[in-house]
Amino acid sequence: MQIRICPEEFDPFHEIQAFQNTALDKAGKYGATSIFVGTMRDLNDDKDVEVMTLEHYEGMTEKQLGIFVSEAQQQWQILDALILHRVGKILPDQTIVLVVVWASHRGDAFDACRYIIEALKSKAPFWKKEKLTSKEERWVTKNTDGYLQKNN
Amino acid sequence: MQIRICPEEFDPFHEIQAFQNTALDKAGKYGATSIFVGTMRDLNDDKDVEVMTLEHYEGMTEKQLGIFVSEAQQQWQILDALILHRVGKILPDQTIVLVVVWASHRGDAFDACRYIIEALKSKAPFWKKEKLTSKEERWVTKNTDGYLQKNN
Amino acid sequence: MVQTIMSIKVRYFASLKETIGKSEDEVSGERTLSVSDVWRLANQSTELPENILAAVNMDYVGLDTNVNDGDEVAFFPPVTGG
Amino acid sequence: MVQTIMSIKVRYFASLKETIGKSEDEVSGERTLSVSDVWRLANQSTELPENILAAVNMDYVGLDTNVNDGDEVAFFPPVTGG
Repeated sequence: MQIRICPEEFDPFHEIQAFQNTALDKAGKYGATSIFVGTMRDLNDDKDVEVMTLEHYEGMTEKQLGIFVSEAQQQWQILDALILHRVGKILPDQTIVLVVVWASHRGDAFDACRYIIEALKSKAPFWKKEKLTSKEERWVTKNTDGYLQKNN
Repeated sequence: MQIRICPEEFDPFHEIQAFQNTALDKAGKYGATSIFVGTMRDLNDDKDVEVMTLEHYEGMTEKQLGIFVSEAQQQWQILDALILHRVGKILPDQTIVLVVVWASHRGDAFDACRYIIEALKSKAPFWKKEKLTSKEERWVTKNTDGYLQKNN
Repeated sequence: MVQTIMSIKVRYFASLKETIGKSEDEVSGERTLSVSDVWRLANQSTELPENILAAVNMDYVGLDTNVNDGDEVAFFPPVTGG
Repeated sequence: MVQTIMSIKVRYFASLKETIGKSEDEVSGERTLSVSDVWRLANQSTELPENILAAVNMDYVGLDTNVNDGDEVAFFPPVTGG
């Protein structure tokens, strides 16, 4: 299991490959990998965003992410998990978050991955401040509910 | 949108990167990518598997996968999709299937990706024949239900 | 009354192909044929095994669906991809 | 009766940090303190804004949770990561 806070840009696919090739000692054992990549959009609440700054509560972030993985392990049969999250200045099209769950079967992989990203969105201590192309700055005040996307 | 049947081994992460860098003209627009990778395990129904052969109904496969993506597009707001599926001889730890869905928001990406893999598992005309390490050959007769994994 | 002669291509896959020992058939008929009729014309006394799925022109159909001249009818076991 | 003097580290994040113009405080008290008490000791007449979340030693807690000597108490707005 790996949880990492990244102050620099990272390539999610390179990271998955690197983890599979080194840390993940389960070749032939996992049949299902569910991956979520969150990417910075150049638009939020109908405003053009130029750059975003991600603040976090160092220590609590890692602790909470570890708790989410433990909770997922208690609910689903999973083999391993990888979570990377950017902090600092982020530009549109850069990766913000990567969640990967390896399991024998797809139901467990999907549900655990979804659980972890929903927990992260609602409980991991990260905060986004956007700088719009109009130069206005604003704190993002609320995450959307991933389960009720269509009703928002 | 790309749907491809692959007679040769492929690297799912290389394929995603290649697609994002060329065919996917939506940088800055997608905030959520949901990815499923199905990998061959060296064990199935408690037997050690040496090699698997995947047969398919050429033409119907592509047609059905296209239908699944259309159905997903009707139900969720998705920006693009990529589906790759191996056929022929497959060894443990090789990728069998890759499903990727790009969307603005994670609810749509997750649900559409899940929808497509479930539809693929239950309706795309692929058939697996396993050769066990005991040299016995057997057709896989039934896919597990991804939604009821824990009850199987 | 003019009767049209229909020509139907039949295909078999996976374990079904091995069981019946062939991958293709060509059947023809002078009257309206259902998918079940196509099976019977192609396989005489061999009953259509249980759980076998059918497609016409690469879309899933029920066994009582009628076929048209030039159609491709396929029979195969439950799918196991992914 | 011997009274212990407790020392509590207080931290603020994101928009709350900007609003109150500080990122850290140190408060001390001689009696049992709840998280709300810690806020009041550190911020006097400034009311704890609505929707603010609290953590003690990096775990979420309710505002009526008691703190112990050496604890780190944090206040912050709803999170927006991912």
